[in-house]
Amino acid sequence: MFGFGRAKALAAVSALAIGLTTGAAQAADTIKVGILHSLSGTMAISETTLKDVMLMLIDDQNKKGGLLGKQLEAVVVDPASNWPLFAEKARELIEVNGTSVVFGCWTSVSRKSVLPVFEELNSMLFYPVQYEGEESSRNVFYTGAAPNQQAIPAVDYLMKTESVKRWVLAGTDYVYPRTTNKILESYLKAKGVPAEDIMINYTPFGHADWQTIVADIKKFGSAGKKTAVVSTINGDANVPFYKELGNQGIKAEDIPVVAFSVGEEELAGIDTGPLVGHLAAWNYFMSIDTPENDAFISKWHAFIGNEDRVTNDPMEAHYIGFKMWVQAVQQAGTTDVDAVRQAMYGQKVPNLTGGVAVMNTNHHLSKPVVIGEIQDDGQIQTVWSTDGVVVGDAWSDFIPESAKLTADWTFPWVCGGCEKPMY
Amino acid sequence: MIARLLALMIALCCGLPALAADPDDLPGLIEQLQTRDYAAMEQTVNTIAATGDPRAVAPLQALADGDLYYRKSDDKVFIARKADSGTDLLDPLTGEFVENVGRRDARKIGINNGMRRALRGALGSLTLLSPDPKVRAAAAQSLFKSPDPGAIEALGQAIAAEKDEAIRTAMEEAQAASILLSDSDDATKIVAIQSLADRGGRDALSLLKGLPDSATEPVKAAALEGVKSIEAALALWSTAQNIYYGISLGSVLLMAAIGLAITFGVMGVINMAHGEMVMLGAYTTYVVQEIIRNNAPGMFEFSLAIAVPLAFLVSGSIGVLIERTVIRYLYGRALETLLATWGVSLIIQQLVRTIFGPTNKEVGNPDFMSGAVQLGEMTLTYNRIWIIVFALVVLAMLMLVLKRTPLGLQMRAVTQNRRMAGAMGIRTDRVDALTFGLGSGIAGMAGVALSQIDNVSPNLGQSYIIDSFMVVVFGGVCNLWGTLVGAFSLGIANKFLEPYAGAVLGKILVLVAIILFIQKRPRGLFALKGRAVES
Amino acid sequence: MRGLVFRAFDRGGMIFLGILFGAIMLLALSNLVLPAGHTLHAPTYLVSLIGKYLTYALLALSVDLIWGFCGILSLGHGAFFALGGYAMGMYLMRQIGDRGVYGNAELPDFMVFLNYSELPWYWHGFDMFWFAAIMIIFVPGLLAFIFGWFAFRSRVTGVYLSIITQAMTYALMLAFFRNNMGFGGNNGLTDFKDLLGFDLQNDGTRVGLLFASATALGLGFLICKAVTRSKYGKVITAIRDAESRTRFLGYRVDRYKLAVFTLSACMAGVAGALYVPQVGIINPSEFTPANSIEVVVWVAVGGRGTLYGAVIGAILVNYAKTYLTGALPEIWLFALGGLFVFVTLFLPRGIVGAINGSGDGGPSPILAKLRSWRDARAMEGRS
Amino acid sequence: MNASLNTSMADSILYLDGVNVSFDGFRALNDLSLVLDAGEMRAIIGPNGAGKTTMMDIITGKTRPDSGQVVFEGNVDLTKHDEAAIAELGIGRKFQKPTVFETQSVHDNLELALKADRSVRASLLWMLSNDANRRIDEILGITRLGDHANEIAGSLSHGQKQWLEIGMLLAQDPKLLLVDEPAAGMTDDETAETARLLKEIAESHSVVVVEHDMTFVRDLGVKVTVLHEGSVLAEGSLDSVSADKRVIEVYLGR
Repeated sequence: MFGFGRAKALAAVSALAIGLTTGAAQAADTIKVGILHSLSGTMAISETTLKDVMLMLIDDQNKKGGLLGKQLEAVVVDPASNWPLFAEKARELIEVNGTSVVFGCWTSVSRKSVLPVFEELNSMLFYPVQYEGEESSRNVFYTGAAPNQQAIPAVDYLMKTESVKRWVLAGTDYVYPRTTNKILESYLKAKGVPAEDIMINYTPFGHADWQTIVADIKKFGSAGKKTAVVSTINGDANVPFYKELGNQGIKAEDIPVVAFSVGEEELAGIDTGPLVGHLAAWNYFMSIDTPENDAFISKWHAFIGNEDRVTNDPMEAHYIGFKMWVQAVQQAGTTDVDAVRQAMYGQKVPNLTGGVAVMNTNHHLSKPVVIGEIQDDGQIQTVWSTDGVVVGDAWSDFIPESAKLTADWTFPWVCGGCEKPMY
Repeated sequence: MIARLLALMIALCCGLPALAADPDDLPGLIEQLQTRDYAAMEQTVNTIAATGDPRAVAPLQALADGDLYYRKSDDKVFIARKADSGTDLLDPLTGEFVENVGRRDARKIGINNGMRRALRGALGSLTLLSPDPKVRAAAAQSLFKSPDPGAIEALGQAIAAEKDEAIRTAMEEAQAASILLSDSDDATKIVAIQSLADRGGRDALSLLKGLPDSATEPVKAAALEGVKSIEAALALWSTAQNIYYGISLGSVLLMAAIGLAITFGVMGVINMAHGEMVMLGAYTTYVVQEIIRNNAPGMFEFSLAIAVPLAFLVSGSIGVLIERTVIRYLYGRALETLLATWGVSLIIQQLVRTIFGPTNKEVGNPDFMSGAVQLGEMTLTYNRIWIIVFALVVLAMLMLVLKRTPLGLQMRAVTQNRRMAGAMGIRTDRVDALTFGLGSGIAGMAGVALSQIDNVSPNLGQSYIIDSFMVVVFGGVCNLWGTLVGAFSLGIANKFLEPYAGAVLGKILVLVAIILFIQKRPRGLFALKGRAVES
Repeated sequence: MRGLVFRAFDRGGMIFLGILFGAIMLLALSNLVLPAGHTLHAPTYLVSLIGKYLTYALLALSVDLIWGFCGILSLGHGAFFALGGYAMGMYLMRQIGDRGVYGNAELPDFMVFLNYSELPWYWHGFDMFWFAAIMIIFVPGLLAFIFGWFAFRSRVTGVYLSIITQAMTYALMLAFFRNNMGFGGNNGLTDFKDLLGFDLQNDGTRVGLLFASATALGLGFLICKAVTRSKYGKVITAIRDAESRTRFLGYRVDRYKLAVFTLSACMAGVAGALYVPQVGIINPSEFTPANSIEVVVWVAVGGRGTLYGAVIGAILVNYAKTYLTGALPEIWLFALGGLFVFVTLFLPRGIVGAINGSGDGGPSPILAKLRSWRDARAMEGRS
Repeated sequence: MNASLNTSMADSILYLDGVNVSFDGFRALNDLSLVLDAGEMRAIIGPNGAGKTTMMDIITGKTRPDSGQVVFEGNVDLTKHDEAAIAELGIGRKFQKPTVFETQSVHDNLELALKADRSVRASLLWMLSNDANRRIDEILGITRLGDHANEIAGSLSHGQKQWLEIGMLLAQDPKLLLVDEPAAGMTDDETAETARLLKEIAESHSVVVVEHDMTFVRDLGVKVTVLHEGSVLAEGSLDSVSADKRVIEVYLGR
């Protein structure tokens, strides 16, 4: 009977060993595109969609005849919402699978985790999510919004249109909200808002019981001055937060909440009836009526096979990033990272929301900013937008240490954060 | 209001075309609502409100609800109604059916928050004299929230005509709020302030604190008095509010933990898949609501009542399945059940992710679960109230099952002395399966409740599993009273620490307190003493 | 003392060390000596991957020492691992010096960013490697000592102990997530440059770290071997099997447990410290209870109560994870979950136990399992 | 306080006076008083729930009394010590259900029990000396386990486990032995053999034996204490207590 157990165990071991050798075999006649998004764990909820949209874009490109006469091949891995695993998987994609470019990451920490890998191996990452800025790596293109493309326009809007005088900055306790709030605090103070009219509150990830904090917001809002909440609450915590807001009867007409991490995808999990009028600031809304967007949405629905699926801002970011990369590769005539990088600068792709996105030499995009109000069907309807595009800042002007720094990867700077040019 | 006056002045100076309209031409005014210029739109709304024409209520209400559309072909304004295919367009004033158009042929007239406020005021003043007392009460509420000196006169008329005591008071308060912002004399304002101070509450406080700087000294002094008295009342209520929050958090913990008190507490299975049972319950609610939405939208109010037994069955039968296929081989090896159920939880999570997709699913709150009731200065949200009730009812029913039914008796017999119970003819394996199924089923019912306040995603269960274990261990296993007291004391402790220490530190402190408490009472709050537990 | 040392080098121990260092040596040579295109060239990817596995193996060893031998099931051992990792991370952060983005020689970037005017007191000394090295062992050891002192003295055992270890790591996780703690919050510590002057992105440094991990694992193995084969080891095994009997023999069970628990925490801390420079990041998610549970699963899969079982389990499960997240990204959790269920049901003594048969007098593998269950059925049916 | 008890406290090995314990309202021991002279062997009998095992728990420090005195060797207050300390003072205990270290060898079981420094440090550095080996062999001989020395204790028969446990008690070399139902589950031959062994041990140790088996108690031929509902019902020779009406009523008669 022991023999049986042993045979089983050995069989299991050898099965795994065979797995390794077959995994290593690879074909060389395709261009490999790595997709580094969590498909399990806490971040799967947001990132899986991005994996799907990448598969759609790659599929689409292949139907158009691929790139440089070769087919594109998507290499999907699951970093499982585990940050060190992101680094491991990034290395696997580049070293083992030989990907020419990687599209991936959602959280800042996952990007921070893979950054040294991309820099060491001189590979290329497209990062599609709005983030805190304060970074410009030679090997990363940031296609999401920087704080000056989201937070500042939103606050300006509230000040102007809603005459907001008192501010609650509520966020999840991690670097993106901290940075955004730091920038906003200094911006508001510069605009003459006294310190007692700013309330800053941080909550842990996945915070589920918002009763006390919503009550605090109500209390803060009853000081006779128009009050607004700037929410950098992240991910899962938003649903219970908005449910509590709705149930405690905080109406957008009285205390509007403007969010930077809540898009159509997050709202899909909430009955938005009581939330009508609360705001979101992004570079993209699904409801924006342009031919490009209509085409994108129909393509997405056809690809995913579900008419109810929504589109959101990071999906547009991947769309723009992927198009730019394709154009840059075509221009450079190679997938060589250094050549493609040079070709990326000044690359133009029409936004889904109208206008044209441009890749700047600080690796951030120029994009329009739109502010929208939540509707009862879970869509966000534009109430305000910038006239033209806004240039993404790698370094905020409202943080003294970073205001000095410049990010510019072309001659004579060639630097992600310097006070003077390298050459 | 100042902004609105300012807009009016600017509009007057610049002679915007909107003003050129004849105030008596209601249909013409309605057509002017079709604009992207919110300042102009607001102006039009005010003009419409000033007509006092009750026919204007329907289009304005439609605008506020997002049901006012314009036809793309000729920009004409209609009230839209969803039809089986496309959209029905109705005449904005008469409500008569005009035609059915394709979904993309008519577009919604978008509004913003400023517009919503303006509409609230306009609708308020238009409906003050409505024959329906509910509408009148709502109108008074709206005007209180959007005070407007222009409405003082209308309010005066309404007050004079109002028979209902409560509505009249509300109207008087709304009038007082408007007076504060008007240029009335000081004496009138001070009376208004007193009326607001008597009303109390955060809204009144906000109004008094927001007194314009132009107010005279006596008015300011009166307002300060009012603020003081309201704040004193609020401070008293805040303790009560905190206790309520604590109880409400406790009931969530209780809900999440009761099932575990059976599978872990009674059976000794370290059930790491407990959270997934909760999650399955929440998904059952989602599926029930989806079916209702697609087939019988009228039944939506009953969706939860339908979901509760179904969730019990779904999670319960999956529980039985897990017990039959995995756990029954592991009795007496508590720590190994942890490993196996951990594996099971991974599988269930991924299964749900594969079937339903990784994104959040929308589970709606039926009307009785939405909104809040105001008890003094406490806001009690309905969903929390029902969860408290639900948790207690489930606990009570479970106790009845354990104490009064043959299954409960057999269950206790098997947990106390398996061999003896078997010898007496109890089919222990069946009892085991049913017990595990019962615990899992209750977890599924908890999922229905939690779907009302939290995300419905594959990760739902993970966020409750640790708290559930803490509650059961803190209360003492094998004891449902312990679970009850444990859940509520942890909930209340958490909520009392939160204002001082913040949400994170508060939680850390509670965890540390549990660790220290277990040192004092290694077997929890309500542990059995003596020799029986040693074995 | 000599006895203690000698006991460690039995035949099994020598074979283990031989295989371990042989394999590592081959890997290092193939990575450093062979040219990149060569078929037998080991990519750097593999070097850091194996290095990471070895630190996991050391962590698994530390859990096996207390669980397999002393019956203390810690669901919070990831906390000690993470604390060791943070101590190393703090040293690495200080080594960055003025090469950070804000160019502050004294303060790490995240502190500049969060407006710290000076280094918090607990960050002092971490610019010196020897100090960091002491802290790597001392901090997890101290926490384990304090926690264990309370818990074992109060005779918190079994499931209760497991749950409060889970509470401990959960509380630490929440604490480290707080930006105000001064450990970089959710982003943790990252962007390391060099260790003892060696560039962390250099292949040579990677191989060096691989050797360091192998040495630490080898040492850990020898220490565990020495401890478990001494009379002390017999006492803790006795505690595992019959705690109160041991007490009635006059052994102070709490002290024995405390000693082994602290030792195990120190080992976990060392594992964490070696893990951090190889993966390049330390973040509060290392404290999540799920991580700690996974370590227990590695040990269970490999075979608890046998030291090399823990090592094999850690490497095997992590390899499976690496492989499956790449090869079957959509469904790998089914495979992993299924593996855990399978092992618990059919290989209660783990893979090593299944191969060795009922070495420890423990229950037998699959067939016997099924047979005994069938017999039990039959008996029940008759009665 | 009982005067006669008081006088004998100084030369007693074990002295219990007025001990009360209750669990969740159930009084397990009710004003129990008992004195054991040095070198004495005493048999304790009583029906289930009479408090025999609880009394042992009190003596060995497992349970703390609610009130009452528990004194060892006339001057050591046992209520102030825990199990390990009491064991080190020289009180050994054998459980009702044989409790040996099942995954370790018979030899290791005895080695663990062998009288030695119990500190962590000492156990780490401990090397099996010749003396110790000799003593273990000796005990193996006494308990007739010599052939099984390297077997895993878990594989022993029930009776062998009982003997191993008694052997472990001997290895501990205590001044006072508490033996709970040593003959339970044994064959008649084994029972007689166990009685012989205990008598041999009693020559050099004080012993308290709890037993149900009357034949076995008769074989021991020592003073008997009858417990009932947590207190002493009768004390004396087996014959005299057997004749006691109350004893017959609560125990023997039924």
